[in-house]
Amino acid sequence: MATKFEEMAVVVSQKEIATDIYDLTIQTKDIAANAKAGQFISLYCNDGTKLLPRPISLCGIDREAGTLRLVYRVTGEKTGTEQFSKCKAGDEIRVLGPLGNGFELGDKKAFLIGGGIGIPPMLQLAKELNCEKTAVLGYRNELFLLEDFEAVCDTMIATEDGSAGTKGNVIDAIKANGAKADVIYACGPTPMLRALKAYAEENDMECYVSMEERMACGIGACLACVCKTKEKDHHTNVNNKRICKEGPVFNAKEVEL
Amino acid sequence: MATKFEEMAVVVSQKEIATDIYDLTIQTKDIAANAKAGQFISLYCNDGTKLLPRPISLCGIDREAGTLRLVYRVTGEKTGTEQFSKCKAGDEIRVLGPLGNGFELGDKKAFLIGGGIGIPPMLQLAKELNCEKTAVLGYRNELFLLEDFEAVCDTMIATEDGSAGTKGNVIDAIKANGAKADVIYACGPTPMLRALKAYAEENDMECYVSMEERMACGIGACLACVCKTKEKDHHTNVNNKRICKEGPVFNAKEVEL
Amino acid sequence: MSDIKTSVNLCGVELKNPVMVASGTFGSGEEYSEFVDLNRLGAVVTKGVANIPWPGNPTPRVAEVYGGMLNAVGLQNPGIDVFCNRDIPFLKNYDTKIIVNVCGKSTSDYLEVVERLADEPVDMLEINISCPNVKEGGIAFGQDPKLVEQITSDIKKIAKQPVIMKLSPNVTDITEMARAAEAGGADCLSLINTLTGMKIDIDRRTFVLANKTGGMSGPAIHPIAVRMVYQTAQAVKLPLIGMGGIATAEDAIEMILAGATAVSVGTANFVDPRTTIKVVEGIEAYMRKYGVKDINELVGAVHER
Amino acid sequence: MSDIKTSVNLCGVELKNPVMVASGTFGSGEEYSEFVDLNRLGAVVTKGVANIPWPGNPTPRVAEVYGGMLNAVGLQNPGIDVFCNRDIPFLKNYDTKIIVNVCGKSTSDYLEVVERLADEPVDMLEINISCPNVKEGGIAFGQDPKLVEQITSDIKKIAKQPVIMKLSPNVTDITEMARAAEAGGADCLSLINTLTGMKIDIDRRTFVLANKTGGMSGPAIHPIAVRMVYQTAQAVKLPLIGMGGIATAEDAIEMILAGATAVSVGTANFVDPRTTIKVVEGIEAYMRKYGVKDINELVGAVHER
Repeated sequence: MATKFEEMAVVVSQKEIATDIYDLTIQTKDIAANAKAGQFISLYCNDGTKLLPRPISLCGIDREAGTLRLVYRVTGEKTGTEQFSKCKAGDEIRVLGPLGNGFELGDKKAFLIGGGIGIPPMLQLAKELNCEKTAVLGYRNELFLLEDFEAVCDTMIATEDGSAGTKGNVIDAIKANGAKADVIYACGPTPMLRALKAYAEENDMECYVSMEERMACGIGACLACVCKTKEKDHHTNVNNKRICKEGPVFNAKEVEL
Repeated sequence: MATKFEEMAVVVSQKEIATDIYDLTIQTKDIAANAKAGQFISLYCNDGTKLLPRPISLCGIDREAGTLRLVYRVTGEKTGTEQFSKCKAGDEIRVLGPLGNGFELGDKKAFLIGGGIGIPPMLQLAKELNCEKTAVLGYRNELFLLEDFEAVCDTMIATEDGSAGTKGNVIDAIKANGAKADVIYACGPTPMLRALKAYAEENDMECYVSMEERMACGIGACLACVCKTKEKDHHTNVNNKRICKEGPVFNAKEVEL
Repeated sequence: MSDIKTSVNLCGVELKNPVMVASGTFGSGEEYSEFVDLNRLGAVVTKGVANIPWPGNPTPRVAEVYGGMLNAVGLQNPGIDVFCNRDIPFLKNYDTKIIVNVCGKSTSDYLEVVERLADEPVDMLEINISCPNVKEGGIAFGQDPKLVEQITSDIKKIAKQPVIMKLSPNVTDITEMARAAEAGGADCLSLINTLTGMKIDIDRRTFVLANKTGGMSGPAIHPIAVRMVYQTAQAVKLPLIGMGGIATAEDAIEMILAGATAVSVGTANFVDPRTTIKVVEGIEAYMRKYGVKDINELVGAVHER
Repeated sequence: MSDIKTSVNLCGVELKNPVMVASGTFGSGEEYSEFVDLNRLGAVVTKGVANIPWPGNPTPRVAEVYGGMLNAVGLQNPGIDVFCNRDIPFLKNYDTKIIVNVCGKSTSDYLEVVERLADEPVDMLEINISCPNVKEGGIAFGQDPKLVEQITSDIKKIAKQPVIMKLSPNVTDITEMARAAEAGGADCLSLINTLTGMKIDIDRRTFVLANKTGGMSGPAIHPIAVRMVYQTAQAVKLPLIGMGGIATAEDAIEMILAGATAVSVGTANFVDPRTTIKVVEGIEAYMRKYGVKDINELVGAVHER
């Protein structure tokens, strides 16, 4: 049973929604229908000098329309992400997916926590989770996707400069709002995930984190994107789980951060 | 005094005029105004895997409009020329030129001889030569540019399969037509140029040939595209003239073919 | 397909076609089996396996470079026991040859693996004496002709399957290493392993790879690989498996013309998981285009201009 | 420009900035002077010059490869007499340093050129002991540490200008060659020369280059060059000129962080004749962006993650 598909996806629409943050919708043949929240896809450049695929998380999945929404950051000039950002409706992008495990949907009262470019994958999760849930979004200063979250769940935000919401980070926002939950789902920079892991332990919460690492194959063969795990991994039996295969979502207790 | 220009040229029009033969017109800023028949320009690919420029001879020069006409062959799949062939009106191509020496215009009765993809540069020469002149065009089987030549000079053709004109090569066509001239200008495959050099010597004619070789810089610095010459060359003093700089047009007597 | 013969014989092992995969780029085939019918490959070369599990290097383990990539995975592997119990049975489900890549930090490590494989249903062994990413063993063996000959002959004494020695390109003269392996009794050579490279993040002013250096692979290194295969083909009588930047059938044919009897697709698997099949089909198309009845006519068939 | 210091000192020679050109890619500057203000370059390194004119190799002399090129020009040059009478006076019209690349087929060839240059107004000599495209001399010297040390010390005995030894990457251990040149008294090292590669035309089944092999250059080899510059910077105290695939300011900065005091732009000149100026400007922009007051702060400044 094939669960991953390599396709030429077609750009439906794209716009810049914040500085260097792009909102791209692509039409897929099979990927969207088979995708779940927390998974990612690999996008290939059309440029033979940049060979490795770029993993980008799924911000939205429309299984009926067969479309995927990707919200990603352009990481610099002459980068693959810059190349994607220039695509217009009708352009083709070669993609591979869906990849990774995605989030397991539970029914406990949940915080959906995103930091920076870790915010987008929490949106699809917010849509799919059928439980009490609050999105906690951490920005540097410029907001994006806020209305999308507000349409589907309670939302609180933190900004580094205090220009909106709580000044500080996502934990500051939770504390400032006196919010409580039983489980955390999170995606964002490693220092944030590390802090959330500690916060969850202190507060006796479950915590699931979506991790990142430089990848090559994206399907578990090359062993580039491993993370250190408490348990022996299935593949190599050496406490190294593959982020692209066993991840990107891990129980925070299981991984070194 | 700068005589060469690096520019982003803009495609005015392009069409396929015979199998794998493309007719491209580009708008230049300074190149066309400074170009002469027999010169060439370097075209750069937009693909970082193909770094070296492709030298393409000038089929037409409109100095007032600032446009150049390039008629070239696509040499295969995934080649630079294939990339150029996909350009549409409005697309940009980075170019460098005009390069090389070009033809010296004389007033003697002339044969303008082109073989295969060596035919295009003879067209601009035919337009500029103010003398008695006959174009002699050698094709495999499929004709192209014939009407363009017929509009500016007497024209005779040879085809390898005899499907049009004289069956055979350009010298066969000259003989079949009993034609005579005092000077030959020629561009085409090396065996053709070699035969014309011998033919010119036998018939006591002047003969100027436009040569080809793999190039890198296109401006005379890298010494890749040399040909063996009778005289010591100016640059290295070793009987090696640079096709991109002292050529591509040489008196046939001066070069080994 | 019956009009052309694509099968090649590597020291007694008949491959249905010359296309295999480069060790470390294809796992043991399972992950790629979703995209590639493994039955269509000449052979699957497994990721390197040692006597015991190796955890590999810290991350980041890969970096993209112009036309290629660097890796410093460090031969993470589950050890020979898990490998024999899980990976070999998986591959036995397919009609393809199994070549096990063997790594070690000492001669006895290698010998332990080779011995353990003696009664396993695998077709050939490829000995990795050229991994640039592990401090002990690996590259140290592959850059000294005396050590190459010694370890080859030690392995040949106990190996039950034909032995392929995998050569490093990070040497002054690859033919010296090739002749040493031949003198040690190697049955076949594979080349090239990766070239040692480095990438620096100029914004952070740090090495991109945790290991500082990594092995460079991909189309960028193809011309170096072709040159080394050609030189080696002139220097030894052994059959060669050519690899290094093969991404298309054209690249594979170039390698075969240079003297390789078989070829491995490596990094290109990451770029397009179906590359191997495209190479298989492209070689067939080339043979038909030029009326080549038997692929063996092409091996080493490059000639002077 | 006065807010940042871009000048570097290479064994006593002060360059206004670290950007020079790689020998053989820029002639003696005349052809490129139509596109580049030579006054803006740290130095011009000339195409190699021998004691007598060399005709070079048969054509084709160049081939394009993925992300790079192969060349086998074979050091065509007019000999030292024409060079001194024509090329040096041309370059003296500009406010840039002149580095003369010296080639030879025997030690006495090199010495003859070095001696002839003693009273010429040139700033440094770069000794090419690493050209892969000439059968005698060149590479033969550059792959043996004893020969490297010997020829370096022979040249140093008579050279009136600082001597740069240009190293070949086609070796097992570049630091061994670097230490040999240092032991021989070299003032500076430049690296890397080209990597030997090959391209085969699969339609004609012939070598693309008349010389069969050629030296590979271009962005494809950059990670290998960065690695070798880094290793060499750890191994010797001499200043280094880094080259190999530099096409952008980012590439140049990477090389400087790896340990190069100056950098050379080579093949990229063919791709964009104004590359050198773009690199000069890009380095300045980087320094301003990160508040680097003096480029020397960046030399070898790469650090652990």
